[in-house]
Amino acid sequence: MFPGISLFPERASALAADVDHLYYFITAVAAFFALVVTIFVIFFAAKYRTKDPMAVGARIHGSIPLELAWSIIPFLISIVIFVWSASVFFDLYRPPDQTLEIYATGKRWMWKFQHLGGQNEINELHVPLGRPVKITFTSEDVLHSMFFPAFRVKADAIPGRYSSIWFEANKLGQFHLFCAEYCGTKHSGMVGSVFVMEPAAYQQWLGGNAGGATLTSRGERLFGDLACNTCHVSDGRGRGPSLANKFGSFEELADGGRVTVDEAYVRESILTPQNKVVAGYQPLMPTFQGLLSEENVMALVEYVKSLRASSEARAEAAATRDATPQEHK
Amino acid sequence: MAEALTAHGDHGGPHAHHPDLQHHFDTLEQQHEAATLGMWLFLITEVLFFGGLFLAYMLYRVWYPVAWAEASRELDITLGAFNTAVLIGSSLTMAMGVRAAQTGKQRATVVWILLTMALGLVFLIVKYFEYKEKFEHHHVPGVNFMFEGPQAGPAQIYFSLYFLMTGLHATHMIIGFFIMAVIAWMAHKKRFTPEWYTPVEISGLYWHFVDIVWIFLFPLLYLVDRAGHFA
Amino acid sequence: MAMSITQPRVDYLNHEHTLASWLLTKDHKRIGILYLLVVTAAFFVGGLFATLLRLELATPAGDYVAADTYNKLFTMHGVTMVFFVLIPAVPTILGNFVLPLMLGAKDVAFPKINLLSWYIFTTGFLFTVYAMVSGGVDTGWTFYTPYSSRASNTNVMATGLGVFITGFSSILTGLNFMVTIHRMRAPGLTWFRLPLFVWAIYATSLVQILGTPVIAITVLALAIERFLHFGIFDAALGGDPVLFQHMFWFYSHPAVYIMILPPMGAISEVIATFSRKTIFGYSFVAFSSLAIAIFGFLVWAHHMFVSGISVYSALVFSFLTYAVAIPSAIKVFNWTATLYRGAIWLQAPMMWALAFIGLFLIGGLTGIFTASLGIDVHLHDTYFVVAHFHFIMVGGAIMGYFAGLHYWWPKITGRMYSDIWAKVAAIIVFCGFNLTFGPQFILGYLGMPRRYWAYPPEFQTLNVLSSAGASILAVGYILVGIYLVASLFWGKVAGDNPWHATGLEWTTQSPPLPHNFETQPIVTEDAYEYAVREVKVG
Amino acid sequence: MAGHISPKSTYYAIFAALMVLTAITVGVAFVNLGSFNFPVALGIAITKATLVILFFMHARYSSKLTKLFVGTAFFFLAILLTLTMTDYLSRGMKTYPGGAAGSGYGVRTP
Repeated sequence: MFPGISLFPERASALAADVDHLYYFITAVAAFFALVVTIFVIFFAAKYRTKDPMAVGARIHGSIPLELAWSIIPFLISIVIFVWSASVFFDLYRPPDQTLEIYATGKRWMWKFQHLGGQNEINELHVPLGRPVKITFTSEDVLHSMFFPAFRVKADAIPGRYSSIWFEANKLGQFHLFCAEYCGTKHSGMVGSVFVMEPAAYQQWLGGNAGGATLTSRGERLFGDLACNTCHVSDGRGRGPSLANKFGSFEELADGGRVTVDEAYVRESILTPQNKVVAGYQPLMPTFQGLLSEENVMALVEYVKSLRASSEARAEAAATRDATPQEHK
Repeated sequence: MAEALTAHGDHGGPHAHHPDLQHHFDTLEQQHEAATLGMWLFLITEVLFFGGLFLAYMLYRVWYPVAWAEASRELDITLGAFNTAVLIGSSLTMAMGVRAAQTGKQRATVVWILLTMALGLVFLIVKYFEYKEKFEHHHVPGVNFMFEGPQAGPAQIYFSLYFLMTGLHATHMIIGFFIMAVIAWMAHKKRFTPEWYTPVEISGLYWHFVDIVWIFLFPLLYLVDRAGHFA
Repeated sequence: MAMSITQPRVDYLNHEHTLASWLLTKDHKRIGILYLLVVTAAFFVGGLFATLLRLELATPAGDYVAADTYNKLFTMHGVTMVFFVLIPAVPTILGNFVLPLMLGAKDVAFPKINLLSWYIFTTGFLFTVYAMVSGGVDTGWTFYTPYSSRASNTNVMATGLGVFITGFSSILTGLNFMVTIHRMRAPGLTWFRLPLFVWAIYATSLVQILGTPVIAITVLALAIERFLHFGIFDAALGGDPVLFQHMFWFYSHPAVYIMILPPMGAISEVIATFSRKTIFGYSFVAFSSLAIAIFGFLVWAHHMFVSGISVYSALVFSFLTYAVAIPSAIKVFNWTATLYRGAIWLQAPMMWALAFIGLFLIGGLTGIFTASLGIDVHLHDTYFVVAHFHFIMVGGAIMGYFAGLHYWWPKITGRMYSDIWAKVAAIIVFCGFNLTFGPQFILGYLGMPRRYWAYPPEFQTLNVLSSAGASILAVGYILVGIYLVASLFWGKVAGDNPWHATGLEWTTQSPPLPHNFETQPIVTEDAYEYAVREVKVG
Repeated sequence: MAGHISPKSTYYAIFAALMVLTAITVGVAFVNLGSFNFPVALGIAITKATLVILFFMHARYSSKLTKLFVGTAFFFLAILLTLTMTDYLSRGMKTYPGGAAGSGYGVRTP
């Protein structure tokens, strides 16, 4: 209402409306109880006020039905709020299957975004309107937290693990990006903005900012440079399991457990391979901890994901490249 | 803790007929129950104090069973078992010491307490050798930690917990050792009577607690997967 | 105004005057006053930090203090207020003073340990003040790893040691009070005749005993990880930084119940006394204290909904958090019901108590927002959370502490403060408080993160309102200090029972005898029996 | 006024039992029970601890209040361990095939 004061945050994502409706409901419930108690307190204090210190109140010890009433009713209301909140929470943390993948790393006092096309951005993020976007990110040093108030989403960036948030922007414009977990001197400087653009303008932006190779090709080059393909042969005869068409499927582990092959498992298998060895294989793989920056690990993850796309095409492309002898490090 | 209870009731209230009854208590019975209750409450805090480390232990054992198996095999099981026997023995001598104080046998109390101190010392000496062996093998977490094989990271967590848990336990042993010395000295001075032996009982409770902590530490740290299931 | 003070009677204040009689006292009443001095000092130190914070936040740009200094300021504000004001305030000052009197006992169970607790507390406080003076600490009062163990180069170890030491003072006080309540009640004083303040202190002691050791081991593990590079929380070795948060919040959430339960007990006393009637639903209010203490240990991870815990465990903790909110709601409803058909005597303590109900109500209800999973994703680590816990801690705990202080001040000092000024101060603090933390709810939903040295310009207006409120709040607190100290010199003699209240502490003289009671009191009736017997005028 | 005085034989019997249990726990450790080694070792340790608490620490002959306190200690320790493990054991569980990150211990997923 007032030009200078914004009293309510902008609503720029599909889920923001759900969060706001839940917020209105809880505000209504809280306001109701606050008013009821305040009115009773003021009314009783005024009505039964006395100046005579020797006056004595009525002899009332309590009433079980009343106590039960104001225990059970608030609990039932709480259950309603809990269930509704849980459903909104699940929607916030459950990305649809087809999302635009973006990788990010938080490190002391900046966010670095990596688009699949190889574009890199610092503290700025360009996203298309109307498409679900999933950001998979981690931290390279201390805890951070990626927070988009306009999309009502937030998740901590924890070193050693991937976190992810997703949103579907439904409003054009520029919105805030904050770091919400205290991370030191310039914690308040680790901010930026997200630009929601028309899909056409977004494509045009992608074209204009094409960095070097796409993430997948960078991953493929790393896959070759680090001689991963000597063990991870695509037809499965190597010492390591074939990675073709592995992403998203279930993997049986040597110790009998089972795990979904997702970004987290691929990352963990690169950095600490001995923890979850695939059934039927020996823990021969050396650790790449400290040899690879988070960005390169993400490139490799993206490459492993791309193997899923068309394993046949990938296999024969790899075959042709193997045919032409290239010097492997 | 103990010194609060050993002091005399310095100024006798109107009804303080017994020298050991403190002014703000009505009967010796009330004072004894208050003291033991206070000690049990203190032991609750100790249970939760060690509980934090047991939480970390449980989590990382579930996350890194192979590392736990390999690292646990570095420990010398005979020394561990011997130490457990020593500590259970010291628990026995402590219980006998409390019993002697209850029945008013001053000399026997002193002997049993001294035996408990001796066994405690044996435990600490064995611990010293175990720690020395860890330093030699560079198994002490920190900058020059060395552990061959891929499990070096989680193994360092194992040894961090090993030193935290056994170090904390050893510190409690040392504190217990000095408390025993005070109790032995007081028993030698014939301070205790069948009506008033609370400090001995309190120290006994503390010592038994320290023994219980080791009863858990021994299997959790030394006996992880000796049968080679994981590694 | 100055009346001739005729006080020939011997009491715990005038029977000894040497410094040693204070520093080596074993009298629970004197130890309570010793705590009053240290906690009041800590309160003004913490308040000073708060003032500097609000001055910085009046402008969007970081132009009052440097970023590092700001980070140290909010950290030290948090550490000082949490560990040295909110946790000790009511139990160690009012509890120490009033608990033995309420039980009809001569002293607490372990007087020497009571004095030892005060020395441990003061040592911990001096240690933390040393850490502040010699460079401060900038990790936030939560000390989250890996920032605190790897990245911060400030006095994390010294502050951690100060907190570690002070923790033992809290443990020993809790232990002392529990044994006192179990073993040293007057004849006839059964559990259901105990004043509700004693129930609240008992529940608090339970939480102190069960929770404090866990933060002791957490701070110890952090110090060793930082000093010797052990690896428990180190992600590079495969450790989990979130494990620190689990261990920290296992204590720190029950700690907020340590902070709120004793003031709730004081409020139950004040409401019953100044409504001149027994509390509504005595056993429900008593058991709700215990329920809060026990359930309080099941909910800690609602501080961690977005910090990477699994989605399913977030469900469990969110549900349990709603369960723990119910006993607090029961208390508020019972206090309101107590006012019904009472004879409300609006003296100063009652004004503070009614202000407490108003503020704690809003604090409790905003807890429903932060407990809700869907909303907390947006609200976590924003100013909404800051406003919520200040409403509970400052609106609740500090207001409750002041209500209790105003209620028992005549018993502690034998003097009466100016009732007018006390009511004015209550109103100033109430208004200043709402102006300070009300706007922060709006800022929170707007998305302004916590611990920000500089913030986007569109948040400025609300922040200026908040800073203005903070100055009014400061005036209110200073006013309280002025007229209470003034009452020591010019206050009129209060008499033994100025409020004509029930309870054993009002049956003895004000200020009480060194050994509390001439003859051992025998209890023959329930706690707040105003309607039955005509109260003996002091 | 003195608390309960147990006969010497009780103490020696408990001591013997503890030594036997120690021997058992060491022996069982070398038998490959797969993932049951941990619970068995823990069970034996809990038995030994209970023996020490009941007989050496006289909990058995103490007031009901003391027994309540002992129970409280282990109850809240159990809360700390179990509720925290609900987080770590369910981190591996994905709410959906796509999967938010969470590298927890791989558990049989739906």
